[in-house]
Amino acid sequence: MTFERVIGSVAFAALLASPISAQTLRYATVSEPPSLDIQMGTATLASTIGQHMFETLYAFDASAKPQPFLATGETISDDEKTITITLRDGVTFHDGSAMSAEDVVASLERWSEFGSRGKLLGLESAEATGPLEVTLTLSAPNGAWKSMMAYPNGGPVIYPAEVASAAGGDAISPENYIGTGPYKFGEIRPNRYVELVRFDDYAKVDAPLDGESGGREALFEKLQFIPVPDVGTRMSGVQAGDYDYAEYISGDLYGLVKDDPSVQVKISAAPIFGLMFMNSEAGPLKDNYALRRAILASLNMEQALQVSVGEPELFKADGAFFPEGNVWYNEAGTDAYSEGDADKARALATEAGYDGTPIKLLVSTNYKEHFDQATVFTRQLADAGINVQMVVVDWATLLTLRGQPTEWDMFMTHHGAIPDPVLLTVMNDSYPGWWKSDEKHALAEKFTGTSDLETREAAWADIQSLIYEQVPVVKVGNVYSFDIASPGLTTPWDGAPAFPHFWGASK
Amino acid sequence: MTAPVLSVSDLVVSAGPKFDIVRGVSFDIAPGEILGLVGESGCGKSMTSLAAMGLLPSGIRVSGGSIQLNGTDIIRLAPHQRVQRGCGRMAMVFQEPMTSLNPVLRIGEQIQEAVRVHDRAASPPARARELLDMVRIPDATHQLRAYPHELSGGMRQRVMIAIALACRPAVLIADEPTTALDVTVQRQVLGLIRELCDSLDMGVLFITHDLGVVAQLADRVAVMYAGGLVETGDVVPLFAAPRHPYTAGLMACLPDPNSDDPMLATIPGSAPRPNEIKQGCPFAPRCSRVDDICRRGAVPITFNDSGQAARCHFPLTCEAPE
Amino acid sequence: MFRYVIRRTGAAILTLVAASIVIFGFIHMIPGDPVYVMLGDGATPEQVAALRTRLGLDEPLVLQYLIWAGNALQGDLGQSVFFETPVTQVIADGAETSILLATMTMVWIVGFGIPVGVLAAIRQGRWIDQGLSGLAMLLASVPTFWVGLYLILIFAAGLGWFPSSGFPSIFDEGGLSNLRYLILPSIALAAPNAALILRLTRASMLDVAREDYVRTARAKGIKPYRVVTRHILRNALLAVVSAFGFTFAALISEAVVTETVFALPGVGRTVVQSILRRDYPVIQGVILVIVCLYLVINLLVDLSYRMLDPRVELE
Amino acid sequence: MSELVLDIRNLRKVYRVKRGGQNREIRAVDDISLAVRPGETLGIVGESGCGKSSLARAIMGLTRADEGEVLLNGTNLLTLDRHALARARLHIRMVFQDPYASLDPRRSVGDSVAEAGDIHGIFKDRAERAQRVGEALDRVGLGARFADRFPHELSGGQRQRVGIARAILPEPKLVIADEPVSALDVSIQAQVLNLLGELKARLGLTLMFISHDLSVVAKISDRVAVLYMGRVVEIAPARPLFRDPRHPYTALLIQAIPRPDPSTRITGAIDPDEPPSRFARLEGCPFNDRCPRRTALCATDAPALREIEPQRFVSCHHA
Amino acid sequence: MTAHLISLTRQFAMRPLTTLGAAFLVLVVLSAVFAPLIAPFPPDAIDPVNRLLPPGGAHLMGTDHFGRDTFSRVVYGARLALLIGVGVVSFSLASGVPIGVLSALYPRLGRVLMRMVDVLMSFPSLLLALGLIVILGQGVFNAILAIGLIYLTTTARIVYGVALRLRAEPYVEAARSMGAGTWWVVTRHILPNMISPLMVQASFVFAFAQLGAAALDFLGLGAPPDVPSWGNMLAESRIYITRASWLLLWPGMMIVLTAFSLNLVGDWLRDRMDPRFRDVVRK
Repeated sequence: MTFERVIGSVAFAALLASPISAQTLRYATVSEPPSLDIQMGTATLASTIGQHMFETLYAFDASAKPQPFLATGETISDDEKTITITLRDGVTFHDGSAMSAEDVVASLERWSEFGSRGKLLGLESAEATGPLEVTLTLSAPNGAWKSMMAYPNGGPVIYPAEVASAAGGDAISPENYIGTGPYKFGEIRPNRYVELVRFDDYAKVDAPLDGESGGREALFEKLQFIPVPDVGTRMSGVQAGDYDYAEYISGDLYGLVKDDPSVQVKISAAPIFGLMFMNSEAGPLKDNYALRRAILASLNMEQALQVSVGEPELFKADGAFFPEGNVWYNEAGTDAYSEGDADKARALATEAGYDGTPIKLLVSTNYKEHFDQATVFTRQLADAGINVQMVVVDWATLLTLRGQPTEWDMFMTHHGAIPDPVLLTVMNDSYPGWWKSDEKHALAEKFTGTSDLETREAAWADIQSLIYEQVPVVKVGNVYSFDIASPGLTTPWDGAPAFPHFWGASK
Repeated sequence: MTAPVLSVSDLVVSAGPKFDIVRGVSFDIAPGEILGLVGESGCGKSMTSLAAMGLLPSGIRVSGGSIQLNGTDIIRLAPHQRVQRGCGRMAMVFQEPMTSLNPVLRIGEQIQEAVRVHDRAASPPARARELLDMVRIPDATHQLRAYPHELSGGMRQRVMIAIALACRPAVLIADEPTTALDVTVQRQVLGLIRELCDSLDMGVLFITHDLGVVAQLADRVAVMYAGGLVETGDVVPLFAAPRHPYTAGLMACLPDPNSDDPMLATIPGSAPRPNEIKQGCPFAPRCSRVDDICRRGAVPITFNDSGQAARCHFPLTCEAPE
Repeated sequence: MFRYVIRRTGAAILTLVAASIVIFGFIHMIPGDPVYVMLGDGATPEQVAALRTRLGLDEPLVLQYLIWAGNALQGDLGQSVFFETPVTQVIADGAETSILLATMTMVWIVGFGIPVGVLAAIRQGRWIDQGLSGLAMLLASVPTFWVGLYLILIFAAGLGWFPSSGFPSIFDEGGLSNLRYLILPSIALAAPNAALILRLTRASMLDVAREDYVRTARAKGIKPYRVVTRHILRNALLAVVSAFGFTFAALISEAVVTETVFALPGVGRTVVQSILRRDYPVIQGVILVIVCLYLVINLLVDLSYRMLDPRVELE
Repeated sequence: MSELVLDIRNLRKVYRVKRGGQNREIRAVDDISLAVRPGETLGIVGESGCGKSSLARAIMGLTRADEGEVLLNGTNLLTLDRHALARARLHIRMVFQDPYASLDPRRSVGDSVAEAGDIHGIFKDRAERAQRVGEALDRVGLGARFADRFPHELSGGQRQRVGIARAILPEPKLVIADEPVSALDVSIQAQVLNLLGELKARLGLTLMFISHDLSVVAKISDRVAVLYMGRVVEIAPARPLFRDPRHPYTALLIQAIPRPDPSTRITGAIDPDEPPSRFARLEGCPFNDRCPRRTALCATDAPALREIEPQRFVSCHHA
Repeated sequence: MTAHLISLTRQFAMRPLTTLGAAFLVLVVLSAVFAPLIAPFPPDAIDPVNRLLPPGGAHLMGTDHFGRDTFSRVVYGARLALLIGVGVVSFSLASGVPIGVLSALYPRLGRVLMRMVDVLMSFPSLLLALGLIVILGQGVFNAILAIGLIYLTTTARIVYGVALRLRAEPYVEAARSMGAGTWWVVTRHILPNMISPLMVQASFVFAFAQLGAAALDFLGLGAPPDVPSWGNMLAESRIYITRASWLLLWPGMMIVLTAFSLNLVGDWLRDRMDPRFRDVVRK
């Protein structure tokens, strides 16, 4: 027997010998998940996995509108500072105990005290005003409160009161991953997988599934989230049937999979977008808005997106911070977006008194898109006579360095889809870049001071214009990442949500 | 005269085209006879012996002549092929007792291995003990379990001889077997070889650079210079009256503590390397009796009455009248 | 023998202590802060400070080292900052993959490198030797990840004979058939090392073949095959065995890359990931364990060498 | 009595090795006292491991002696500081055994010959250096033209001549020749021995000649010291020693020399009788095991070296 | 001299593969030196429209995902390969030789130094390099240091072995018997006689430095990714392996061929070398 035939038959026999269970969903993740304590961290992967275990009082429906979920409804006082929420009856935690108002109060208190997103709510107090009734008091009206309550990323998921109060500001450890979701925690094996198993006593909402809201149903016995950092490997793994679902497939691979019958392509419904922050605290860009506009004018986002993403279906050079169709979408200020005009930029730079001082652009290699975009920008800026030096570091170092104002002038990052502009990082004064001009503060006050949607929309449009005027950050463009799934996998959604969820999914 | 067990004639060994290391060497060895092959380093004596054993290193080969063991031509046969063809009764002892035994195998294993190859009838352990007794190693049973590094040089050389005897050799080739040993030990090993030669009636080709050893051990002597034999003869007449100037020169070089002359006789210059040998007599450049004829053409062999052969145009005549 | 083991073990422990100081010192020189990485984008300085205190990163370095070393002696390598599980568990989780990978790789190395090296040596100078030696040198000149990528391209993506990546435990579904996941990675990993062993085997075979005692063996009239197996190979393997410690170190290094390419849940990838995540305790623990293992393997290699070679006295 | 060139007093060099878990001693040089007079050749002879090379190395300071004195013209070399010792080495030179390995393959003959002078800066200028090197090479019969050659271009005999030229260039008080001819062929050996004899006569060289070959030593030496297991067993003028050895070991040694004389044939085997292990015997005569004349006394008391007649010293109870 | 040249030529003729290897190395050096003349495009010229073009046409080896000309980048990559090689070799020799020589000359110091070398050697080499990079930060110079440190240990070991042997050489003994000091022995005898083993070691270090640098680049911790190095090209192109596999082919081939050629030349040097040192230099 020839060598090839031996190898071939061994491999074939081996393949036959390993049926992959139809009861397990194998999800190839881009990396190892950090802590799944959703309240504390904003890591995407933690939300993707955690949302199957932990649930929020509200949940977005298919049209991105918050709907009651663990709650059944609420009443709001006239001054918009007091909110009374009634809870759904019969919800049980994975440890068998019933969810009560105390659990909700403890969870919300922890979230608002320690959670990075929770602080933005401005919760003054939460009280159990009945076995299934919670009353929240806000320090100021917050128009975004319900969205914030529904947003699973760094959001107010409900833990048992003991767990929430015992953990305080620390991350909850895996043995205390107790939630109300359709799946409960199984085990974490580092570098191998995180496993969730079906929660048989799940209290399903008695309504059809609608986006994230409605009746969630666990059709798989287990969910396994398997870290597969190499994108090629994630893709070939799905093609070979090793995984049912793989997230974050590189844009450049789109051409290979879009017509491949062995995979289904799930383009993201929620674009992420690249951001290049400018340093408002120190350095040559500190308050030189003119120079910043010169930089903006030299950038051609089409090129950057083409290089970093590749497939035209997967990106859109759009200056608006929210995608078209979203309530927050507007075009204010976006004329200045992606001009790619080297001459204009050069003129602006001269006008701004730019003397050729090197501008340090901090970028990490861990995200290929950041690096690709930075490379293109560097080249475009050089064409406009603006001297940019790339400082290439790994992501961990970048996170450290960007906290030190003297170490950088610009840095590359990206931003995920969010339900409300208040969650934009650039809106946070303490986020590296430290944009806190008076104009910003004035507009921000207008924006958060009311829950009237129209007023808030208008204020947001002004903020967006201000961003294009003071350029604290440059938006690169919308990137529609795509995931792939095995052909047999059916999901209740077409476009992949920001945090793909698998209740109601089967294969 | 008995028939020779080993007969080498016109042996030529080459390391390449026009690069002869051994140039037409001929000699016979009779059973029970020790032939001393003597010469300085690089004269080709070791290559002659390796050619006879079929152990020439790669790149060096026999390019002419014949080697016959009991009348069978064994030229170009490696030892194991000789065993297969039933003409393997020839063995060799090498110069370096320190490196010639496999360091990771016990003495007994190494001897038994040789026994198994040659002597299927014998019980290897018994035969191994017998062989050790033959080479007079005391406490044979214990020594069989020893590793080579646990033995002294003299003992190792005895083990080497025991291994050689395993094939009940008709001819034993000993290539400078005592050069690495101290004189007192050398004497013992030489005595052993003499005794075994006599008792087993083997022919021995004893290779050495030491004229003293040859004089005391060999029955006949062959003197080699620059790849060829210059003189052969029985040991007594040869030492009494060497005929070739080189042989005579060598003898004169030996320091004689009993002589009063503070100076030693010398042979000027040094031996040519194989690739430097020119036409004519290779010793001509160093010879005190050289004449034009020596630098041209082949040199004839001449014999005297006692059968002493010399390859010289002007052999030394005996002082005694002919 | 016993004294020798004691002495060598003592030396190994000294090395280990020195190495542990190096490991500890190095890692604390690394810029970048695990706390930031852990807490993510929106961390506040208070959170950072709190976490740092909790991890003991505020203590003086010497104290931190002593605590760490003391705990390590008791088998406690600390908590992974990232996974929030004991480091020992993180290592144990990667151990299965890495051990199986190393074992399979060694099988290729020994099964391919030594016989082929022997073949090349006994055919020294012939075309087969020149071909094999050339091939060996070529393999030794190829980056493992490059081989890995092309193996994936050809045998996984192209022919589909083997899975491209990952490795489910053999204790999970699929059982031993899961070993097929390791075939390509182990081949990629074995290639350069097998090439080195091949060259080493060939070279030491040729060296030994020049030894006087091999000539003695031939003079005995032993068949060439027996001369090779009994006299040459056995002595030549001594040199090869002593190279296994070195091979092991090379394996670990290259496993780091190989496990990354093939997305294997092994210790090597854990290290790389942990370096990127600044997960100090995991880096420290893994490297300490690797160094320990290296020292133990070297000790075993030395001991077996000494047992195979009677010339060396065990004292 | 003329002043001694070299006076070795109670020199001792012990190597300690671990064997089987025990510390064992090898007494390489065991309480040796020897003197070399100006212009004489002192031969040192003995079998391998008898300590003759250790003795040379200890005198040269290549290994550190454990005890004793090495007086060169009255100065104890063993107590000199580094610089003084370095300079003293100009006066005491060595010829090595292996003519192939003792010349640096990357240095020309001239550089090798001049090396001692270069080290100590004894040449005023390049011209003097070239002249001195030329002279030295002339003296050993090579000629100044060899100065530019490299060792690989020379034959063994020529290299050993270079070795000798190197030793005599600084005009030393003493030359120690450690087995200078044992690696050479007989015909070349005679040339080198003659050269040494010639230099001795012409330059008044004082020589310590070390060899395992008693016939060579006896030929070239004025006096001979026989070493056994790190001790001197007999010292005597060469000819008397050779003709009439008084120590049984010397007799054994002389008897074992293969003579180019077919009348003294080897006729049969002798049972093995080898030098004992090099580990020190703690008591008795070191030759006790092999000695044909041994008595009970020999097993317990080590004999001292005593003068049994003028100029003849023997360390044997029964001499 | 001519005779030397002729014999050299003959030796090369005997080993055609080595000759090819040497020729390839000359080619690499030439491309490094004359990169601007050879490369048809600047190595960093971006042309997103013409990205991922297959080989052919204006782009001999195709283009990468930035639309940069792969051939030009391969040519410029030779510069970094050379820089890394020369840097690592210099560093490892400059540090390994003194350590090895000193250890051999002063056994007491040697025990300490060699123990330290042992400690370094007990770390898997790539992890050691990774660790250093993470401490020192990313950059060509730091990559050289990190890889150089790995080969410092092997070089020190080899130098130690060679120096030990040389120290015991009779001619060194002879010099010491003349009162030569350590400095004299080292500069006149030990170092000159160490040249050939060092050359062999240097060629192997040069070869393995290529592989080490490629591995670092591949893990994203080698030369900054904007530098056109072969390893970076591999790292960048790796996700296009199924779509544009030629992108991995060219730089990969360059790394393999460079390392292979260096190994061939090193082998040839070693075979020419004094056999006494062969087993020291062979690892």
